[in-house]
Amino acid sequence: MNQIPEVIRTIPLEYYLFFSTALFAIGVIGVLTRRNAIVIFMCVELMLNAVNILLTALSAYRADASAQVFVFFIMAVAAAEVCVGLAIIVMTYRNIRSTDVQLLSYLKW
Amino acid sequence: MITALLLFWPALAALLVLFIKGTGAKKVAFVAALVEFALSLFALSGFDAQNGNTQMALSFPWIESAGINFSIGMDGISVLMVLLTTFLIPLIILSSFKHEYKNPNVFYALILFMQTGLIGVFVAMDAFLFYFFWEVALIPVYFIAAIWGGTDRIKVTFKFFLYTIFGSLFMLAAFVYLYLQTPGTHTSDVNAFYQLTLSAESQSWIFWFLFIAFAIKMPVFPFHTWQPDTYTEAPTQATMLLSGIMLKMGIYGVIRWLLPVVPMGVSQWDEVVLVLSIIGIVYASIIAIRQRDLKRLIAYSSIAHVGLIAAGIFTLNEQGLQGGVIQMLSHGINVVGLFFIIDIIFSRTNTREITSLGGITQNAKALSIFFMILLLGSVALPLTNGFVGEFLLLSGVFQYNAWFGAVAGLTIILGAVYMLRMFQGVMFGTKSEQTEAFTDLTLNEMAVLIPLVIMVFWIGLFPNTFLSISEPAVMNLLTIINR
Amino acid sequence: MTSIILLSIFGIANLFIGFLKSKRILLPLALFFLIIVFGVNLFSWNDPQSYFNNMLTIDNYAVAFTGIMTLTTLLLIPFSQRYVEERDSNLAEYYSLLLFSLVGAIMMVSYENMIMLFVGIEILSIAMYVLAGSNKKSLRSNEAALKYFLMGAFFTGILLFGMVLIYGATGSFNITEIGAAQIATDGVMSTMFVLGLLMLIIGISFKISAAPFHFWTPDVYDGTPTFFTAFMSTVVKTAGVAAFYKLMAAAFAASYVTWFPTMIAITVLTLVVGNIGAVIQSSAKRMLAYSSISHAGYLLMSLIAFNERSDSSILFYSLAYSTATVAAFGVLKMVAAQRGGEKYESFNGLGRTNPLLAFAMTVSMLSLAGIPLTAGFFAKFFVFTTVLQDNNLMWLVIIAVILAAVGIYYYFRVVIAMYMQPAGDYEKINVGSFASFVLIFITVLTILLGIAPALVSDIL
Amino acid sequence: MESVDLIYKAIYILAIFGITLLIATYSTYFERKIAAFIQDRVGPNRAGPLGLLQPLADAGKLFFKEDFIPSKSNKALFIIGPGIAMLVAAMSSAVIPFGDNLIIDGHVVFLQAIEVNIGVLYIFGVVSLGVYGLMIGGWASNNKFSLLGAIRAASQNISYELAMGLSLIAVLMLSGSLSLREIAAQQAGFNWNIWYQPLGFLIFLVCAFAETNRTPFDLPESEAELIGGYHTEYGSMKLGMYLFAEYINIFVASAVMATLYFGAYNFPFMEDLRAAISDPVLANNVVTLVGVAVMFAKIFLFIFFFMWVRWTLPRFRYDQLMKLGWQILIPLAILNILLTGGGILLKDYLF
Amino acid sequence: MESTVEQYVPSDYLPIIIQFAAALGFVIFALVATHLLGPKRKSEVKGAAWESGIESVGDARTPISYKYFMTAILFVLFDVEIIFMYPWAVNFREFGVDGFLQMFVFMGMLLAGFFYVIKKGILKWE
Repeated sequence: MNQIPEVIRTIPLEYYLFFSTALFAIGVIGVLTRRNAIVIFMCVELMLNAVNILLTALSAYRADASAQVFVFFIMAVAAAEVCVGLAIIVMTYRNIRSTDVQLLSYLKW
Repeated sequence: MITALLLFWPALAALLVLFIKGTGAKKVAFVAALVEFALSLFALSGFDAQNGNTQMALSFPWIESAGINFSIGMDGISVLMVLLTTFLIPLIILSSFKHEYKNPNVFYALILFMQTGLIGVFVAMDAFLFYFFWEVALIPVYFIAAIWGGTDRIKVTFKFFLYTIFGSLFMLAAFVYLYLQTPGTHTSDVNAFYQLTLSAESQSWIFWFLFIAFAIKMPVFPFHTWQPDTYTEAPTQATMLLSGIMLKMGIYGVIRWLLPVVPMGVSQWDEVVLVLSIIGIVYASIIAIRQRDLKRLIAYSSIAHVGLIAAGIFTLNEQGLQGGVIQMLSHGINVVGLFFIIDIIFSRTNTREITSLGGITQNAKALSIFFMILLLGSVALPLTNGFVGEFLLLSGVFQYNAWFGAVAGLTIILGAVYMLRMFQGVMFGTKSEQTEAFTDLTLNEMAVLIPLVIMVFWIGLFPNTFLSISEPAVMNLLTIINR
Repeated sequence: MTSIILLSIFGIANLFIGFLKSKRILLPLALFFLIIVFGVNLFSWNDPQSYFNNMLTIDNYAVAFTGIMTLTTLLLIPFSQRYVEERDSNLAEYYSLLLFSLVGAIMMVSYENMIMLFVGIEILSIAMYVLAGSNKKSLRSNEAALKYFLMGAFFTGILLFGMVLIYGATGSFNITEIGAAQIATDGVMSTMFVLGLLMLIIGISFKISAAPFHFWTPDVYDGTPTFFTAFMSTVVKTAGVAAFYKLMAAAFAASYVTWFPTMIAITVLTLVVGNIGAVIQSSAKRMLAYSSISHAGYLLMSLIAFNERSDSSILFYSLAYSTATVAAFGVLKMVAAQRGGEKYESFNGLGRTNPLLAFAMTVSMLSLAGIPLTAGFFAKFFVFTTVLQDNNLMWLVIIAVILAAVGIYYYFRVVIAMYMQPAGDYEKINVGSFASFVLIFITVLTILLGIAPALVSDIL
Repeated sequence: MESVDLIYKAIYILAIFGITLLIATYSTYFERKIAAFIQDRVGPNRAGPLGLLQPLADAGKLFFKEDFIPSKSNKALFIIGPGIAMLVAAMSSAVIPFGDNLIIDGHVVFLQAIEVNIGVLYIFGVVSLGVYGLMIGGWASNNKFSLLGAIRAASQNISYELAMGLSLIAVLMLSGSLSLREIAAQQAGFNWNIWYQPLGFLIFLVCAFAETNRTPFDLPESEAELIGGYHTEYGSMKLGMYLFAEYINIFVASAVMATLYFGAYNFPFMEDLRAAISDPVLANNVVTLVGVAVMFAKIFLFIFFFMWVRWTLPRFRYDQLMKLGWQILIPLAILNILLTGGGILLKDYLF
Repeated sequence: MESTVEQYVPSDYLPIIIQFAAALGFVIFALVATHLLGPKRKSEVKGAAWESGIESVGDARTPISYKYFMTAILFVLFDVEIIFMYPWAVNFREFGVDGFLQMFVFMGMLLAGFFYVIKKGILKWE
């Protein structure tokens, strides 16, 4: 089990950093520009996974398990979030028959 | 200890009154106010008039970590103000007996509760305590005015409330700043404030912060716009509270918390204040002449009188200050009396328009006499209370600057003009439709007016009874100011 | 720690008790649970302990805020009486979710490691997402839940990325170690660190609805069933600010200069947006939403003052704000339920029909407006004193003072409606016995703290 | 990795891939033969001797059928669906060790496409992707039966995946590793996991049936209710790929069961055989090859079992199916974990 | 099993790409081949959805029973929790009794949730 960090370390940390930042940015842009609730939600998940990737890389580079533990926490929390989020989206869908967030304007922004 | 009793008795009584249903509330409130008056007399009997320092003091930690103490006490000025309060409140309650207000228990509880606030303002010897009571006094009167007031009450009283709160928030900011300037673990004690030596610059802006708060309350000329409307729309009792006592809070605040705390700031800006005050005097007098509504007229006259008091105390000499103190008492008595008489007229004729009144003298001799006396007191006829105060104030202003004095002197002339015009319009002439069946004073109304008239003459004839009480304290203050 | 465990167990137990036929027991039981937790929590006073390899620290700071949040929930729960009466089938779940989110809130005030902060925030938020949408049939509630959820998840992502960048720069999630790492580098900070710090600030600012990350607040608060809005605007906010302060104090004290400009901009903006926004609202509920933004601004003021008084002033402010807000929302809920609407007009003549409700509402409005004799005054007072410890911030206080005066305007609209407008054909509102008791309690507490603030302000 | 090794690996992978396809193809033949046997019929017997060429004929037929796409469907997804199903099925065999190492020309070649230390997770991950194939296909068809079939398939798959995952945990507790090769190696000789994990195996077996949508869990494609389930609208090779994927999944599931519970390539008296041959390289290679044979024997056995069950047991009702998955298997699996944990601890404590 | 432990480098994962390529190649080949080989005749009736010969009404993209969503949501939760047990199971012997008890608590919570869900009737399909 100790070899995987070495594999990770064969690639410079900056690469991971740029990669996950790019992924994160894609997620952010997606959230800000898309209208479909599910797509927005998937973009959020993308952001979380960008974080996970970076954490894993950092964990390998620092030889510190706490970052990996954090990944676990993030996954668990993300799962819970998925559940609640999907439930909310389904509930909304049943009422307005759409997942377009722009249709929801009963409350003004 | 007696100070604390004075302070808390009305609040306790208010709680008691709150639970009394029906008309019993007013009686209990009246008795409670009388007890309070007795207490204040008792306090006065124990007061050492020769001593200019704080007496009957009580102090215990309030917010220990911040060095804020619950410290109360009275010097010569405070004790007079407390006396004025305790004297007027029973009369104000008594004056309301003929009215049937909705929820009387709440109404009287609020009045008594406000008394605690008022007395608290006058006895507080800690800046934050002062601020605390300052606001405590405001809330009940706001509710009294806004719930039991006239048709336009909501907007008007709200304006009044916002105005005063807005001003006092500045005062709070200034206090906080001063508090943080005190050495060591900070304290907000009044004497600690007196000992502060601040730079001229900071004194200058603190002056304005404090002055705005007090000026709105008084009110001094450009900050007065809330006042006539509020006085007009509020129920008479609230108007009496506002004009008779609450207005004095502002003046008292200047004397206690502005002049000695930032003397350099005062010396920098006192001309401006004097000019404002004098403009206010003239302006309010002229407006008053044009008023047709009795309440509004008295309201504007009140602005004029207060302008003179403000001018007097900012001259920073003994005459000015002493005159200010004595005029506070006089004005309180006169204005309460006048408002009460207007209330009497209004309750019988249902109008306050001078033009629709007239010829009341024919039906109500006693009323005319009382009205005349109070009115003359108000226009500062010699031998009445108004004369003593205005004379001292004017001489103070003259000492400061003769030109200012000359203009300020107009107040007496203009005051005589509008007051007498009013008297003439209301009391003489032909009877109008409304005054046709005017009845004279009832016993109850007499009971209110007689003490007031007695006081008019007492102050007018023996002003030294009161001046001697405040003199050491005023001298004391002057030494602090000129430190 | 015991309180976290107990709350979790109680929450789960509550779910199962919900299967009982009679729902009557749920409300007293929830109260009972919270009272136990409140009591147990106090035992940790002056007994700092570290748990889970230093992931959580229960110190006086944590205990005090736990106490406030538990108390707030305790006071809030009786307002759910209506749900009891309507035999809402999800009553047990509501209580359990509240208990669970309280667990999250406690974690947020006692964390020692950013992992725990994240977990706490999420436990709190996820429960709130559900509760925001708890009125399944109402489109407003749906929309509130969806918005809250999407925005919440989005900002959670940002928060997380911030944490990771901080970790990348300092090599630790432990807030004390992060603080030490900056001192070790003499305050020289990498771009990564600064970026991470910024993202952290943005993430938490969202949670406490500080401008410019407040835009979700009015909508979500408005759409969420009032009972839960009250929880959101009290416990969630308190936990958020407490966590924020703890984070800044323990981890980023050394980089004060770096974050101060950002924070002060956020604070001023929050104050302005909250107060001005509240003025133009026609619905009392939306007004309360904006007011909660403005109060976040005051809380942030004492945070950015960043001196030894900040924690007690945040504590006192949270308590004063929470209790008053609970009462305000509680009354609003009852009024809206009976009179159908959350406009100011719904309050018309309440002083006549329901003196108790009106009085409690008045006191809480006064408290929120910061008028003396109520706890709110001293709350603002302590905030201002704290801020003015540093002379350079006088201008901030002046802005805050002016805006506080603006605040009086909109709070008094409610008071005016209650006392000075005729009741029309509105009838007396039925107030449950628990709710009346709570309203009296809050009123007394607010006034008591308005007279003797030292009871709370001096404990930290 | 050296290029020679890589070439060996590539050859091996292609070989396994070919074998997989072959087995999948011939599974259809055996399926029919076994059905015929059980039902006392002859079964396919026209194409080639004993009908042995029947699967090839079938495959050819599928290729030459019209490549039909319904007009209302979502075209791209309609094509992608079976593609994913097939792709995923073909990927899943990568971590299964079909044998120990062969020594060829001094190079040690493990008979396993790739050794990763998370082999179990890999299988899990890849297999659960398969549900996308069904779901996308069913949804893209825009046919109510397809959709219902797809949803049933999806919820059935995910439901049984839970129990499957839980039952695996007990094995992992025993092995202390996620690497399939290590798990296989630990069961050297006759030390198979089945002896320690009878309950776990049973759960896994049931779940394997459900995961592959086999009778008695073939509700997603039950002809009587849903015509053909998610592949109602499919024809030609796209249908073929769904069927192929299913048979490959059966093959992989059998291989996994053999690896996890039945000692993979291990067989009794393995060491005796090794000791009997003097040349260590030869001995190693012989043992490995026998092992591979044994492995495939086990796999065939399981495949036979799959077919046997199909013609023996009736189909579940959907509610029964879900109830079995959630309310019986999951608690049972947790119980199994606790028993295993307790057992291990007790053993460590006693000895 | 020391012999299997070797230095891992990224190229160790190449075989998986080979396998992927092989599988993908087959899929694409099959799809293209069947596309090219088969006849093509279009007609409206043939293009319609086949629903047991009955005229198909409306779109198939209709909402379906919420129970499927519930199952999916529950799966997400439980699956993640189960995945959490994997590292624990692998290191079971190291953790010993303490770890066992901790997992016991964890499973207790999980089961509590599980039974709650069952009692709520989410998994009732009758």
